[in-house]
Amino acid sequence: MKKPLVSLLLSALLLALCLAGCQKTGDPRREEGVIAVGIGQDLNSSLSPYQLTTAGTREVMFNVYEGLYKPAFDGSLVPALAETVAVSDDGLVYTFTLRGGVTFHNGKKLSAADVVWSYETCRDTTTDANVKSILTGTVESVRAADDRTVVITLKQRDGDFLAYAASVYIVPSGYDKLDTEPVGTGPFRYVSRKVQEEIVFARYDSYWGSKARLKQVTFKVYESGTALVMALDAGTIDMAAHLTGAQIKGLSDRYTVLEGTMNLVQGLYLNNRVAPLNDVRVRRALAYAIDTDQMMKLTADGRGTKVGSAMYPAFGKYFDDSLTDLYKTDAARARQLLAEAGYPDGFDLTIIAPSNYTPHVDTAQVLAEQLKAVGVRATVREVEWNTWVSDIYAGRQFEATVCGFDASTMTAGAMLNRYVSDSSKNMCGFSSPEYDALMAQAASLNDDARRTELYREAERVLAEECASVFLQDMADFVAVRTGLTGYRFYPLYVMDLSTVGWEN
Amino acid sequence: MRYIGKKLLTLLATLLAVSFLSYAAFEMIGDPVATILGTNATPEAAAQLRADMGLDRPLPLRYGEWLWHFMGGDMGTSYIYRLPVREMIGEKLAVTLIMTLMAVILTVAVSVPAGAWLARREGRPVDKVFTVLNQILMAVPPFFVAVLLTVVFGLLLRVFTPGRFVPYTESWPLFLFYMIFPALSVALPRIAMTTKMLRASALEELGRDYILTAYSRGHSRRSALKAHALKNAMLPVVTFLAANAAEMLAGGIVIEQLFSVPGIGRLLLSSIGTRDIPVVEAIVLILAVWVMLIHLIGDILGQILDPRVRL
Amino acid sequence: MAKQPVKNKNPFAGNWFLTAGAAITVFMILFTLLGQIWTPYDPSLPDENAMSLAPSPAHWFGTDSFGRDILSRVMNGAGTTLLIAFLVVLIGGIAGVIIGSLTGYFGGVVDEVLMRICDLITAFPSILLALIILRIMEPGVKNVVWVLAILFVPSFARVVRTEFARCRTQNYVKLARLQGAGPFRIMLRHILPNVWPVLLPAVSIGFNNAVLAEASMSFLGVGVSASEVSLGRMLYDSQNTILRGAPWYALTVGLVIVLMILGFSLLGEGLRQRNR
Amino acid sequence: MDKILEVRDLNVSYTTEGTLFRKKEVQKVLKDVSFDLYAGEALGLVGGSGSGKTTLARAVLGLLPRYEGTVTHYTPRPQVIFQDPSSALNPARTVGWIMEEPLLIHGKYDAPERRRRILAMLEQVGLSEEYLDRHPSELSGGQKQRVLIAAALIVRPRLVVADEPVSALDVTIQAQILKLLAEMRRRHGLSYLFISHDMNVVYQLCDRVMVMQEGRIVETGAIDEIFQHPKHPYTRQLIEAAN
Repeated sequence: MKKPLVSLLLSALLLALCLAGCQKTGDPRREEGVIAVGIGQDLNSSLSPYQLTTAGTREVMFNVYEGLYKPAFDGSLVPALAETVAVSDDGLVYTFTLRGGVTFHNGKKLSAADVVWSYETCRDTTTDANVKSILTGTVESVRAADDRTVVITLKQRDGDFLAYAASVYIVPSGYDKLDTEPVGTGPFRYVSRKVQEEIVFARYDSYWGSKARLKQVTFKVYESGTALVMALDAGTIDMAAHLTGAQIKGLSDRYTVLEGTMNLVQGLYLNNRVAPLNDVRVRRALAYAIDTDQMMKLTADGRGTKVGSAMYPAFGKYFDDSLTDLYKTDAARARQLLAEAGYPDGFDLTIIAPSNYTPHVDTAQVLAEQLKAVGVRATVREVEWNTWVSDIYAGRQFEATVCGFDASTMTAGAMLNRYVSDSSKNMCGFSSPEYDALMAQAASLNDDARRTELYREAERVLAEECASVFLQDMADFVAVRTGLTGYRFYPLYVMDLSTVGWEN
Repeated sequence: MRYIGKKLLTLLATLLAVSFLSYAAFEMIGDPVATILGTNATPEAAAQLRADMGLDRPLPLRYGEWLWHFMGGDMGTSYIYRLPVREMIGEKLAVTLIMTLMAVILTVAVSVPAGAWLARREGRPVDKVFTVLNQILMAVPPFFVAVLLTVVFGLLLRVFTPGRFVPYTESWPLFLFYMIFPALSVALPRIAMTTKMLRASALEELGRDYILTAYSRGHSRRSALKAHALKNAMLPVVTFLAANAAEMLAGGIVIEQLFSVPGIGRLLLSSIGTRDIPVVEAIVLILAVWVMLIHLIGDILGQILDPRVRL
Repeated sequence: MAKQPVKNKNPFAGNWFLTAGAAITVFMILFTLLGQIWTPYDPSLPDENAMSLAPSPAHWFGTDSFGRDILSRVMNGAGTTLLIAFLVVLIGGIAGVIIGSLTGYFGGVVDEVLMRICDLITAFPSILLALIILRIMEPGVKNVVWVLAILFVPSFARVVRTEFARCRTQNYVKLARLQGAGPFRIMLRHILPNVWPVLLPAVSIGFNNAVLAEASMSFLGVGVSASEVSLGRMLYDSQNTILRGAPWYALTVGLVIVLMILGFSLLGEGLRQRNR
Repeated sequence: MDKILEVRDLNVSYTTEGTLFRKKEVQKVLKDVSFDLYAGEALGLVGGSGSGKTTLARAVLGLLPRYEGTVTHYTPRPQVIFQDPSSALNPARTVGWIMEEPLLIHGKYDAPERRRRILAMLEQVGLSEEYLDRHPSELSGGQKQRVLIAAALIVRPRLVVADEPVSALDVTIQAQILKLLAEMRRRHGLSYLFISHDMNVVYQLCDRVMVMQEGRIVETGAIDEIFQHPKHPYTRQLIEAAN
């Protein structure tokens, strides 16, 4: 009868395929200067420089796009497409002279007209509210004095303007395929992509600065944590960033693990509009009840850096370490504050965490247990990312949520503006006249030392008023195949691969 | 013929209903604006973007427009990736279809001989052992099977490197090789079920009187089974496989994630997450057509194999 | 008088499946019930000095990355999973019986419409349905129950429909109609008692699939949320520790799930053999 | 005697649904059938298999979805006794339940009254009280038929349609059931429409008989008249086959 014959044929086919697949794949990558980088989320957004909302896309596209200035790995701003800048005494007129010999990935030479077009397109289409308010509110005009000089005039002084200049990426004027085939001036140029599979960059050989060490980088997408770990164990990928404590434990010695910070402030953000969280004593009670050290030990083997306010250490001068232990864990003090505020036997609290960020979900579970110890009946509810952004972040329908806020530009405002009472990004609904005054004063000054002092003062108000319970800047583990050197951590959420290469 | 006509008509009507319901679903679970803007969302920016994308227009209008384009073959552009939907879906659909097909072939190739073999040995110890094994195999969640397969064949025996996927555009043999394990993870619980079912229906057929007459004409139990019983025993299996092929597709999403296979299931899951309506609509419709066609083929096959079955 | 065949009082005799199935299921139910009132440790209390311990006399199933005792969590979590499976089968079953009986008994337009709705449900991606319900209702156990219940209706409906269609042609139904019984009385008092034997295996298979589905939904992140621990959720949490030096987490949870499902499926198989 | 059933120009045809392989066909099963049935009378209906006997019975009982012509009953609730008793008894229910159900449907009697009537009827058909909680699967063919008869008569029908009631039973039991049917007729003044393919059975029970061939009544007459002087060749054929 036909049946057994068919199955015989099939098993023979399977056997043949097994042999075909078994030959050991050699390791050509090292010789050709090619690496594969594992990323946990596809670049699921347009690749246009002005639509880079998801952090995962922003960190990768850092290798393709550049602005007039560029952040260096120590957080300072260095000249990029602009060779020099002259700022008028009243701080309102910035004159940039463009660097000579710079070309875009499609070979077109950089000119002032490209800069003007880029600024106008950015002003009209950017999805980043901060940048948009600067380009529409603060910037008066952007014009090309001549082919290699761009003059930007401001309506009012802004000490941080250079940092914003770094975040407006320059693209060839009139180029309309930015969404799908990006063209920039960076050390790597975009080659190709397959949705949910991989994105391929190649070294841009006529880059104006020091060329990238690698010939080609392929970012491989692994949406499942287990799949990423299996790829690491099997050696399919050479590098992977943002790994959790659990994922690096027991990693084979084929990789070395570098530890940096995620450059964000993870916190239990409280909705100050909602009772009982509108009472500062209740918020302080929560801060006293929470033991960040125990939480960090449980979720990341104790790694990560504690913070006391809405600023993370990599910001350098703005970070005030003295606030870190303002609320030393003290359950008795927490109970007493709760009693004072009229909640002797605690209250119900729902902590919401975005389900696609496991570290935030883990933290929320640990915090819930710690709060139960002082009588606050906390439960954790997970919410899908899209729902978190629209209902919680924008909709503000929450009591407490665990998430992390990062800075898209190297400006103190990027972290502190959201607590100004009338700011459209004020998720927590925190409002303190003293805080608003300090922030307004700092923004208007040009003297950097005085501004830094005002920002630190503002952070102290946030800590003392306990706008939210600020926890940590989480540890960021990067596994790099041994022999691959040069990876450097930035204070921003970026993955600079231009300095990475194989040891010879 | 009228019967087929009627069936096709209901199929079309249900397809339309499915496409409209999934389109309307997005009224409830939100639109892509939140994903696009992310934490930079401000109420004004959100309203502006919604207007630019035409999402503020009434639902029936948008659905009608989408359907009209879709009929014309234009699947529209992804709200999130800004790529033409047809381009994104093409290869992924092929990958998932091939994986499901391999799973079906594996199921038939293994369970038909196994079922028949067990039917012949009914009651013997080996039959008891396999029946228990079958029950256990049916009880194991598919993604658990996937992880175990990867650990055993991938990490321990190093037969394949986990996390690697070779597109068929690159090399067919390697592609098929890497697809064996995901297909096996999808197929394993089905193999157990189909074997059990085939064994049961084969036994039933063996009990029928036309087999007794076959014995009297000198057939041994083995040849009787081969000549007559198996063909009739195949009927329930065919309809079972038809229903299962559709289910295998849905089960595949989890497997695709674990084996990082860029299939249609993964894209559907992530597109729903980012509320990428055009992509979801196209996939939902294609999957619905697939499910319906399979049921239709199952019905027709059922009728050909056994005219007594009146549907 | 003619001889009366004595009813086989002990249904278990010789029916190996039924005994094994019943034994495992009863054990699992006791294991779960105990878990709701007493567990060796507090299932949700993290302990930083006992993180990711291997199974030991102190912790039979070991501890998870938060130092929580896995055995306690499994005993407690099994309750949620069983509750979900029970509610899903109950709601899905009742709706399935109603739809099945209507379509099976009346046929014609009613049959056509309701069966098309069932096709609709099977064709509709379950993930989309999950998200819709996640948005409308309070998420967590309730949400998972509603999604799965709706998804399970077609399977029950189809089984009941074929049975009702078969019974409708029997003479005792014609007799009842002649005696003046209305259609609903016939469905409820005459046909339904004959459908139970077919429904029981379907119910046990339903339990089996509900436990599997709950695990897959948690796996895709639309299932039970963090505070309401369930077996599916634990398997989801355990997945990245499988290769990271803590395989016992996934294996123990996997074992309990397999045992629970095995119990139901053996019971189902035993019941089906008993009616033949 | 007053008329209790009138059938005029009854025509029934089956159309088989066209499928993938066969085109639609129309088959005429009953052609211009007319007859009357009077109170207390046992009218036999004889014919070979496929002659349309059962279709006529179903038409009389109103179980046919479509037919032309008229069927007029002058008495309430005619009852039926089917050929295959096992499919006519609800396998999931006990004999007691099966007997009580018709009484419940009419809802005229309270519990003790119902029980009394059930026991009385059981006794009449020769079954004892212990059969009440037995399931049909525990009864023999003859016992099942007795329960069916009891269930049919408990609602005091005037007309009973018996469709080959004994042909599924072995010979010894057949005689007992026929004796029981005759006794029930005498005791309750029943009228029968008795359908069979066996002339002997009809002879034992019926006063008048109709002979049916291919859906048409070819001859009608008193039982003795038909037996002594069969006019229609088909009738002669049936009589010779019987003895």
